[in-house]
Amino acid sequence: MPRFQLADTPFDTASLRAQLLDARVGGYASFEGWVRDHNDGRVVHGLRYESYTALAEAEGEKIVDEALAKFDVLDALCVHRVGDLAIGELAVWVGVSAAHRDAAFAACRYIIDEVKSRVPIWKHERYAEGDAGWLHPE
Amino acid sequence: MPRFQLADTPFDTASLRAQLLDARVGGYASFEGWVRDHNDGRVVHGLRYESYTALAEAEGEKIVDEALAKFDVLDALCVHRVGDLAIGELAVWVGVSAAHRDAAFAACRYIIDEVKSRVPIWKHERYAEGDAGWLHPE
Amino acid sequence: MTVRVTVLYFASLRDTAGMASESFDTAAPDLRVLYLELRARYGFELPVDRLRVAVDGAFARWDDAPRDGSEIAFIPPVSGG
Amino acid sequence: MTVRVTVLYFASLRDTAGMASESFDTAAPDLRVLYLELRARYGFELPVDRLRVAVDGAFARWDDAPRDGSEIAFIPPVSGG
Repeated sequence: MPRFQLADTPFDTASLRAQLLDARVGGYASFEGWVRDHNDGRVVHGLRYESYTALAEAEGEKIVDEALAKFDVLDALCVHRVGDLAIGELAVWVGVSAAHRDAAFAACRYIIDEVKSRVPIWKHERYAEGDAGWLHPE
Repeated sequence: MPRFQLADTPFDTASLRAQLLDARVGGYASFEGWVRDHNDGRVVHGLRYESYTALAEAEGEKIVDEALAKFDVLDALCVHRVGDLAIGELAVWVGVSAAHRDAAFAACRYIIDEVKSRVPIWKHERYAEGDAGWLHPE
Repeated sequence: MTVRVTVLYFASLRDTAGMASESFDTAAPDLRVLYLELRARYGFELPVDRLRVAVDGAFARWDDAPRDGSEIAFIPPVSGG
Repeated sequence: MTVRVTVLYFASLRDTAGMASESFDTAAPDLRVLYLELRARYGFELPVDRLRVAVDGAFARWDDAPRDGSEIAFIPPVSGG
């Protein structure tokens, strides 16, 4: 089963977390990114994520594999939403299990940082003023 | 409502997480400590946490307040189990919401580190060989 | 020599091009020149150094030559998470 | 001068003392001496420098004098989490 997935509908984090837990786990770190009601000082009404699916899945899987190789963790999973999202909806989830917390935190942080910088997913925000636009950060 | 709590029975993390979410949240970091089946090379069959309740609650609350003051976060909660726990049970949970992930991770890490080093809770482990003992780390 | 390629457009590139993909014959010697030609045609704002390029679902190099039958994607700066 | 105090024992201190708390009169001039007296009586393994001390539910200093009617706890190294 892939450790990185794109989801075009809301997904359940409890069952993802349950997949990571076994008797060797001492520390479990997770991160969730939620759709905020503002960005760069502008009021956001909602957004859409678009992906280049084949490459996003391959690059996301590569990132999770890197984390498993770099850090002393037991397992890790990441899911990223695509499609239309409302304020407050879950956009991305990362979960990491490890014997100890240092490695769990480090791997969790690595995965979200790399996903945000490398995986071909783009955010399209709709603003209160009625305009909208793609985010292509410098 | 207190932001640090002791729980003498299993507790639900989903409702704790729900308390932290609002439209301003962009990043949510959480950490969970689970009872492992081994510690320092010995096979563990179960454990018990004992606390000095009044001081543990006061010190835990102080730690969460420190995290809210030190880091640019929106809110934070922490719950620690006491009493008898089986392998795989949740021992401690920390959740932090923030506009951005840097602060969410930093505050989450701060809280679990300080709770482990300062809150008067003691772990009593039962080993496969039949003996048991209190952990008083150097 | 020309080869037939399919180019995928994402995010602002798709909005500007007005389509998600197109197939055409190109004589561009490498992927950099191919992008520059498309940029001139459609008026893409993003310069080459802010994009990455992928071929058949894997990241590629700008000086790779377009291969016949390949699927080429120009990847604008990403903003997931 | 003696004062009446209640002492709470936790974790290994409780196992060694064989009780969770006791109340007694003490003439100890400070909390350090009080612990040393109890250590001599029960044979606690932990030296003062590995403990913290609390009075009435708040951390205190070893050179504080025991107060009449107070509840004193010697805090072994903690192991929560």
